Amino acid sequence: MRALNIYPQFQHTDPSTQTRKDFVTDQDVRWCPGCGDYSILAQVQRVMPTLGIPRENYVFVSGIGCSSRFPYYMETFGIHSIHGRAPAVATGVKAMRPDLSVWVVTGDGDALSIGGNHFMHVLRRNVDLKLLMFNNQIYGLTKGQYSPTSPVGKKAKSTPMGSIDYPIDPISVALGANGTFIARSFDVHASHLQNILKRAAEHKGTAFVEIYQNCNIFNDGAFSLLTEKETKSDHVIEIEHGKPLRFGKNLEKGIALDASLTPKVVDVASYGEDKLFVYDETSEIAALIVSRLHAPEFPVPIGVFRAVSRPSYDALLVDQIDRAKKGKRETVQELLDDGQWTVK
Amino acid sequence: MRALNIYPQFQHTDPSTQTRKDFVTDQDVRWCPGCGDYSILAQVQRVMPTLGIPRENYVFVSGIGCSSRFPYYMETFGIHSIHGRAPAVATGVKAMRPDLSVWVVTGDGDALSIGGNHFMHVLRRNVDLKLLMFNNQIYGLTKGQYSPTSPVGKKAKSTPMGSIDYPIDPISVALGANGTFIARSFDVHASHLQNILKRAAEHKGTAFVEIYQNCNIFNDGAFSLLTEKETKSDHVIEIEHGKPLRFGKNLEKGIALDASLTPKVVDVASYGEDKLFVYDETSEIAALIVSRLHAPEFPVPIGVFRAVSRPSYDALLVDQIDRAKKGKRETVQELLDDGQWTVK
Amino acid sequence: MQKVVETVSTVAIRFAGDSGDGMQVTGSQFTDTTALAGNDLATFPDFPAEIRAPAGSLAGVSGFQIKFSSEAVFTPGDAPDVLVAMNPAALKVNLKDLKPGGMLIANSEAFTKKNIDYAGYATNPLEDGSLTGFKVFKADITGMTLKAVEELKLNNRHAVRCKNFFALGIVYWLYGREASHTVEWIKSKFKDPQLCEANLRALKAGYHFGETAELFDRSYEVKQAKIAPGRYRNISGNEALSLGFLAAAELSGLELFLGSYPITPASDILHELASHKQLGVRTFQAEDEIAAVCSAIGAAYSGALALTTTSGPGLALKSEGIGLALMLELPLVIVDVQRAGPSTGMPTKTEQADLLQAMYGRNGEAPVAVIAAKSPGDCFYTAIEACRIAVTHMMPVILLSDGFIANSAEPWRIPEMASLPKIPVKFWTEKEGFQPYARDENLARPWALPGSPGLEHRIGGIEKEHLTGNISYDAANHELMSKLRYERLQKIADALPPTEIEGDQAGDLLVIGWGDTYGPIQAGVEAVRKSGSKIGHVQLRWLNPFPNDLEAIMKRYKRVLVPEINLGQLVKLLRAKYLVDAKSFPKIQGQPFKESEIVFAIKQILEAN
Amino acid sequence: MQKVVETVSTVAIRFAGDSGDGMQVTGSQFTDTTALAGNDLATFPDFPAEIRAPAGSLAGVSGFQIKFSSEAVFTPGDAPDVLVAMNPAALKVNLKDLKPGGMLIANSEAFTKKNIDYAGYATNPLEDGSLTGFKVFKADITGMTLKAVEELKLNNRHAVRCKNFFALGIVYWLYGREASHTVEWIKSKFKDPQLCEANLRALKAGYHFGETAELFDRSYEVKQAKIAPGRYRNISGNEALSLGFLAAAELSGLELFLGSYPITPASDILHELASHKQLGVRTFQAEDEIAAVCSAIGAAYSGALALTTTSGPGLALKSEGIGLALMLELPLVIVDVQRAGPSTGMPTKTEQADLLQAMYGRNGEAPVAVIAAKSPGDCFYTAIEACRIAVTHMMPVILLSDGFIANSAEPWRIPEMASLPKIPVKFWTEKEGFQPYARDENLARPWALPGSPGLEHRIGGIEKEHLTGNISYDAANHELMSKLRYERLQKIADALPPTEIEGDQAGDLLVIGWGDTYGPIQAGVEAVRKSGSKIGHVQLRWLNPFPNDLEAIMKRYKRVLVPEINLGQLVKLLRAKYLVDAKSFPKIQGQPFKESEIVFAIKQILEAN
Ligand SMILES: Cc1ncc(C[n+]2csc(CCOP(=O)(O)OP(=O)(O)O)c2C)c(N)n1
Ligand SMILES: Cc1ncc(C[n+]2csc(CCOP(=O)(O)OP(=O)(O)O)c2C)c(N)n1
Ligand code: SF4
Ligand code: SF4
Ligand SMILES: [Mg+2]
Ligand SMILES: [Mg+2]
Repeated sequence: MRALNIYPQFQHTDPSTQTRKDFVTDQDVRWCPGCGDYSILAQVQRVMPTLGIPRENYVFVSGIGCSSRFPYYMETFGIHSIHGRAPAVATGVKAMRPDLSVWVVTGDGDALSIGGNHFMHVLRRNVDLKLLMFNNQIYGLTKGQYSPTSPVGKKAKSTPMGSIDYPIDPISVALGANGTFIARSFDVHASHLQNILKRAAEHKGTAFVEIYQNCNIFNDGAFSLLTEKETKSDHVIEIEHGKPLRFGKNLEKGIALDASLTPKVVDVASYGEDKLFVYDETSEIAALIVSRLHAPEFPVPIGVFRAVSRPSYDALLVDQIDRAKKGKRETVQELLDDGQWTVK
Repeated sequence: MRALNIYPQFQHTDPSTQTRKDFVTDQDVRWCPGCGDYSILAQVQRVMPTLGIPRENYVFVSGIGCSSRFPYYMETFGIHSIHGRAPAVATGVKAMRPDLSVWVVTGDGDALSIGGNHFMHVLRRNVDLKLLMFNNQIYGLTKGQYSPTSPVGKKAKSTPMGSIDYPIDPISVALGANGTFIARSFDVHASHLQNILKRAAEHKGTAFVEIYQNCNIFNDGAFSLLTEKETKSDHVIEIEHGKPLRFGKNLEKGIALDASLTPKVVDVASYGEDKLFVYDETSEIAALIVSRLHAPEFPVPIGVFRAVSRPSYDALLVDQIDRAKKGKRETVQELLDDGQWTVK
Repeated sequence: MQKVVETVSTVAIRFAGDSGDGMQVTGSQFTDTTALAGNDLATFPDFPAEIRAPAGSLAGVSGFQIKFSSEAVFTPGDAPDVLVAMNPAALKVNLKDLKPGGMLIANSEAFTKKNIDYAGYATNPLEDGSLTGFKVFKADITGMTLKAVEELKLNNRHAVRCKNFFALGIVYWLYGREASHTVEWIKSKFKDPQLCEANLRALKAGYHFGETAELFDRSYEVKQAKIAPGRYRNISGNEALSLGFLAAAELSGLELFLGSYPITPASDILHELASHKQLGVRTFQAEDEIAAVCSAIGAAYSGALALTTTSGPGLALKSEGIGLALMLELPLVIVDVQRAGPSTGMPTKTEQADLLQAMYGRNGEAPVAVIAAKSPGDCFYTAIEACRIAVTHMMPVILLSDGFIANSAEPWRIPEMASLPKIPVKFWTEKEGFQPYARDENLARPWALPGSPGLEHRIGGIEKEHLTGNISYDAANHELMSKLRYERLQKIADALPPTEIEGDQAGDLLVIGWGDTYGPIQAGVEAVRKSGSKIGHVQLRWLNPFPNDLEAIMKRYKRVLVPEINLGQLVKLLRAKYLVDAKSFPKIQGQPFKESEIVFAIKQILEAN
Repeated sequence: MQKVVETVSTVAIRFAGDSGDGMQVTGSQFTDTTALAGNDLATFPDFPAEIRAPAGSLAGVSGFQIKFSSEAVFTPGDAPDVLVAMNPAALKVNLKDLKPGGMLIANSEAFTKKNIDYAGYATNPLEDGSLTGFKVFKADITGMTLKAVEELKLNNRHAVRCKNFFALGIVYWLYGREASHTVEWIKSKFKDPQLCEANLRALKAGYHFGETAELFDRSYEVKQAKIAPGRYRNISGNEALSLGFLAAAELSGLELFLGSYPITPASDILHELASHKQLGVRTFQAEDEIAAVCSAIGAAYSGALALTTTSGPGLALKSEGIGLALMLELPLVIVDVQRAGPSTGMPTKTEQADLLQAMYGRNGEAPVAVIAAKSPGDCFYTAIEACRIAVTHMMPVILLSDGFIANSAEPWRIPEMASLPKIPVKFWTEKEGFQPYARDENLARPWALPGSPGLEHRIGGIEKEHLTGNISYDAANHELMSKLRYERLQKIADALPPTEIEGDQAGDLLVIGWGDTYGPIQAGVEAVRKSGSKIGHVQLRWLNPFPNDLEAIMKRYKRVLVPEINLGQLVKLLRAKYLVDAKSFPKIQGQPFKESEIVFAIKQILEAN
């Protein structure tokens, strides 16, 4: 049948020899000084060498935006594609080459405005790729228009009287699309972000990580409530599988559900720890409930909202091909010959 | 300021004089004999005259697909636009003309495949329009490829070995996008559909109605479990605000939540009616839980999943304009004169 | 009664009926059988726009025309000699095309009051004397079919459905065709033994009816054509494209990837390729055309023979993605099976009005290769050629087909895979000397796959520095890269074989066509050449770049004529590039050219001054 | 020391520094003041691609050039006479353009080892003798600024930021400019009184430094230009487009709707129009370009003066939507502020390479009107003209601007709204005789708004029957409608005024340009005409349709030259249509033409026999 095998075989890099430096390119990083993207880049470059994957087997695909410049700074394979389409490009990469570790880097505008449809479809198909969305609640590269995640009332270049568009919650959308791995972290929370990146990397299927990122030029301080020392412990809650939902400086506060399943903030001591809502990352309902917690009324959840297993698109595709190859064994010539007659 | 008012003023039709016949066009209906679209058309034509809106104030906007031929059969204003874009076209109509009653008719492919992004954005913006999605779980017009709502394993023209794409649940996506009115009905359930259409019409904001529709040519019987006399009462549950979730021939079965909030089917008599899940269409959590009920394990819910109020995009837009007009009163000439100097 | 057998050289038959009447099956069965009988032939299926229009409506009429001959056949024929009309609507829609004095076989039972009204006739045309110009044969096809299958006790719907085979049987008898191919086909197609038997009986009954009834006093014989010996099959354009891509994959050793979104009339390529997973083909039905082209870009980057298929509105949506592929300099074949536009247009009708979109439908100076297939069978070779150029030049190639080529079938000589030239592909593997935008003799950059140690690199849609591929906003570099992107096309032209000219190699008129106008132009040119004019015919496969010898060829003729199924697109390109006063002969009716129209145009231009 | 005041007629100055250095503000302040002083002028801002590139990097250099004169000014100048370089990177990037013998004012303190290295210099260019060809003035601008604002005890970052006003102060002194406009501007701009005071002090200190320091032995005077009396302002292309659309709304009585998605360099139009809700403007920032154009279509259907604004990649995405607008025959203005392509290209650089996309970037035969603005101020009138055609001809109009026009500013005579012709719009209101696709003398169909009793009708992207607008697959109807869609364009041409020719009305050479090449062509043509050649210059506003008189005009000249910032697009259209041997003079470097380049091209073609 297929006579040739023209695809090259390589002796791969030993992943255990890789260090952070191996993932740094020679290109000047061109983000604004102080941009949250720097920290994210640093964490990704720290995590990549630890995953047991040879450097050459990584592909970073991005769209357009400040965040989407990311691939240029990663000494891996990379495609800086067009606005909003990175998930589609990455799907093609992964469908062809399930052996590669494919990472999509995108922004809130790239992923949820122009790219919202691809975002939804990649999640529902569960293509095995890692999707990092840098959410700065603004269009950075085009100099400061509001984005789909900007809050109502946001005054930006295109909304001098304040935005009237109710924002999209990326986690809710990802749950609505039945994503199998959904998480959130921060640019500046280095250790947390690293952990989440590792969990994402281990997940088989689309792993979506929303990363709150400060754009210090056009939307400075959008997350300061969540990152400033004085306020963060009262406004951020780390969700962890199997643990009750607690937060506050001394974890003195918790989340519980009332009779109508509405979450409420309670005082742990008086309410009783055993009555707190215990997180289960495999429960869709739990994820749905927690995804609806928004500041300032509630603490903002970070961590893994959902992690369940479902066959990935690429695995199912390979499986169909393998089965087909075992089944009918037509060659191209046989297909050509179909319905033939001979003229003498 | 604005000197001219060139927009015509009309004496509007008295809505109380309108009948179903007034909404029927002279065009031959070109759906396949037996198509579920006929019934939907009939219900819409029955409901329209009852809404107190003059016929000329209706605009039906559609994309492309069998379903999207709908406007040609409605004696109202109408745009048969391009594939997937009807919500965007309709947003333009409504943004300009909040006085009109704008209806979008779309299919599962039109709304959720190519048009998924506009679908999501119109819902989150809550533009005041009614979005009827005929879900036949297939591409009808292009002769039978699987659609985003087709189940895994669906054998269709483009999936001879069965689909490997995990389907999209339209209600879940709509909830993820924070839609304010979300409902489901059937082509053949005339009275139910009429009621839902009326509720949708009354809603201020985007009213999304998923209508299961039989494509008897390319996907015949996709919903037969839900529509056949013998099976339907065991496989369909009508959700109603304030009422416990019950179904079965004699409403002998119910839905309750277990400790981990997972829904289960219970026998009402033995379980106790008071322990059933009582539906609250204003509760997002209730909608989220019920939206995840799928056949055959659970009965399929129909009715209004969610109805909450949030200012609509068009209302907010008009409000900003009104406020701006009250504020600074520059004319175009004044804007032109800005920064002027005089050369003599 | 012993009936006469008259020998004729060429016949065109049109089968017309309701879309539920199975006219496409009837037509293709007649085609297969006719091909087996050794005639040359060409076909034209003409579908209604609706999936299932109401029975008996004008909108629901489906037609299939075939011309077959003992001579060479170039087109499905202008005016059919025979019209088989299964109901009044079919008659109404098609009668205007029937040749004066032509034969009309009408299913008389379908001419009920209701159907006659529905078709917009005031009176029954079979009775009111309006058909006097034709040889009318009224046959109660439905009734006789029902009788033929009576014993099988089918329900009425199923029984009536057999009537197309009855009609086919009549025509088989009329043209002395062997029914055996169709018998085999029916047996393999109808799993239900009752239905199978019913259709067989209807076929036989129709044949028998022709033979015995007094209706026909003669039958016809069309002798074998002189056809090159070899193995043949029928093939439609969409089948041939699909097979061509499979062949290109085998010839190159690459894995095939198709990212596509369904659209008429291109969907069949997706369907066909999806059914060949055993050959390793990966098909991805994307959420839209943009995702389709972008997934193919990702696959190309990863080492696939990457395709995306669509029609005009989809090509519009892919504009931005094609621009990206061009900047990335990745191999990608984009198939546009054109349909009548603009916008949604007439999706089931043919047109070749996307040429300028293919050339220019992208922002910036964004040249890509453009190639067109001229016939169903030619689609196979065009597909292979497009793939060859894409991978050896690292460039997107737009392949233009159209609704007519896509759906019509022709007998086609089967090529031997072993004798087709291989498509050499070499991936870059060496760390030493690797630069993502260094170029080979074709100005093609290296194809370096992810997974290749030491070849890590980034590419993107921003202007890139020559050689390194790094982002560059340098003025001179942008000019260099912009010009290189054009020179890359010239390299294709430099490697093309001499352009083939049919007819006269110099003289009064050169007719230049592209795509599906091939047959009609050939026929028209041959017809007029008989009267002594010196006419050459070039059917351009390559539209971007043009062949290097085209200018010299044009100069050998006094005039240049460019017939197109649009309002004049190729003609614009020729005039702009060569400053030659090429004349456009446009037709834009959702239909291919007729031979007579080409003859008219040629005569007109020859007679003008 | 009493310093000399030398009178000069024309000066070009370029301010260059880090993007954080405020060079754009400096440039526009100098522009405003120069305009107030009565000089003619033209400007060219040149931004870095990055939002904030690292301080001191080559990528982060931001420039602003202004040419001002007592004569007429057509371009911002080829080589500046004066370069103000705030750091080594700014020097590195810009020195190559400085006129031999030109004046270089360098902020010496910024020439630190680190910055010098970063800019890629081996040694300090201010010290190593490499600048001998220029008049070099080293001034410790940063240090002197810090000293000037010392008392205010600002933090260092804020204090350093005032240095651009110090530099401006120097240049104000050098050219004898009044600082009062800038003083007012600083007062209104800086709400913080400390910062306000600091900037004022820096400005004053700079001026004073020029006056007193021994560095400069003379200052310069540029006399007032002969400028038509009237009220003037500075205006950039994007401002002028925005104001033009507001004016068109007022002139027509229509409500303005803009559906847009941000993209460089078009976003400012969205920003500007969004800030005028008091005029009833509805701006909708859509989720993408497709939604943007589709929302505008919906708004047009509903009676808006509907716009959508974008740049090349966005126009690509709007292709399908524009095709729909064309089929619906609705008025719609699509603005493409072009940038360097293809694909993402160089977003902050200018180009005019979307013309063919505008013409042909849609499936099928899909003609739309195409119009181009030739200068910042001309954008105002072009916007009005586009709106007028859109609503009177019921058709989409693509308006082409570009990054250069969009961002550069020129002094512009303010029109009086009351004296601009109204745009007559008449909605159809009568039930009697209403047919959605009946046509008036312009072949425009009626604009019948939803809400009009008795006018209920449906429109769509499928081919429609003449007059009724019902779906039609009829062959003859499709041809009729396809041709009508072209004839509709011809109606525009028929109503155009005679084409304006600058320079000689007949003779050796006609230079045809479009868009932002206006200034350089004008300058180049004037320069060569002085040496006696007879040269005419036509800057085409209408690109589709071409003016009816264009062919006759071309015939009046021996040769035709078409300079374009692309690889030859208009020239293709002219050659194809008129079969005229128009020569292309392409430049594709992300930069506008220089006068000298046009002069070169003209001389070359005149000399080539
Ligand atoms: C087709 C297209 N439309 C618009 C743009 C302009 N554009 C570039 S990035 C961007 C949005 C960036 O926002 P986000 O995705 O949030 O990324 P950030 O810059 O904030 O990281 C836009 C609108 C483009 N490049 N291409
Ligand atoms: C841009 C574009 N792509 C593809 C198509 C082809 N197309 C028409 S309708 C359709 C899908 C129809 O499915 P659905 O929306 O479910 O509607 P249905 O016919 O089932 O009612 C497709 C793919 C098109 N018309 N335009
Ligand atoms: S504009 Fe904002 S997001 Fe972009 S690089 Fe600068 S700080 Fe970061
Ligand atoms: S194809 Fe299916 S959905 Fe379309 S009209 Fe026919 S039955 Fe209805
Ligand atoms: Mg962002
Ligand atoms: Mg469907």
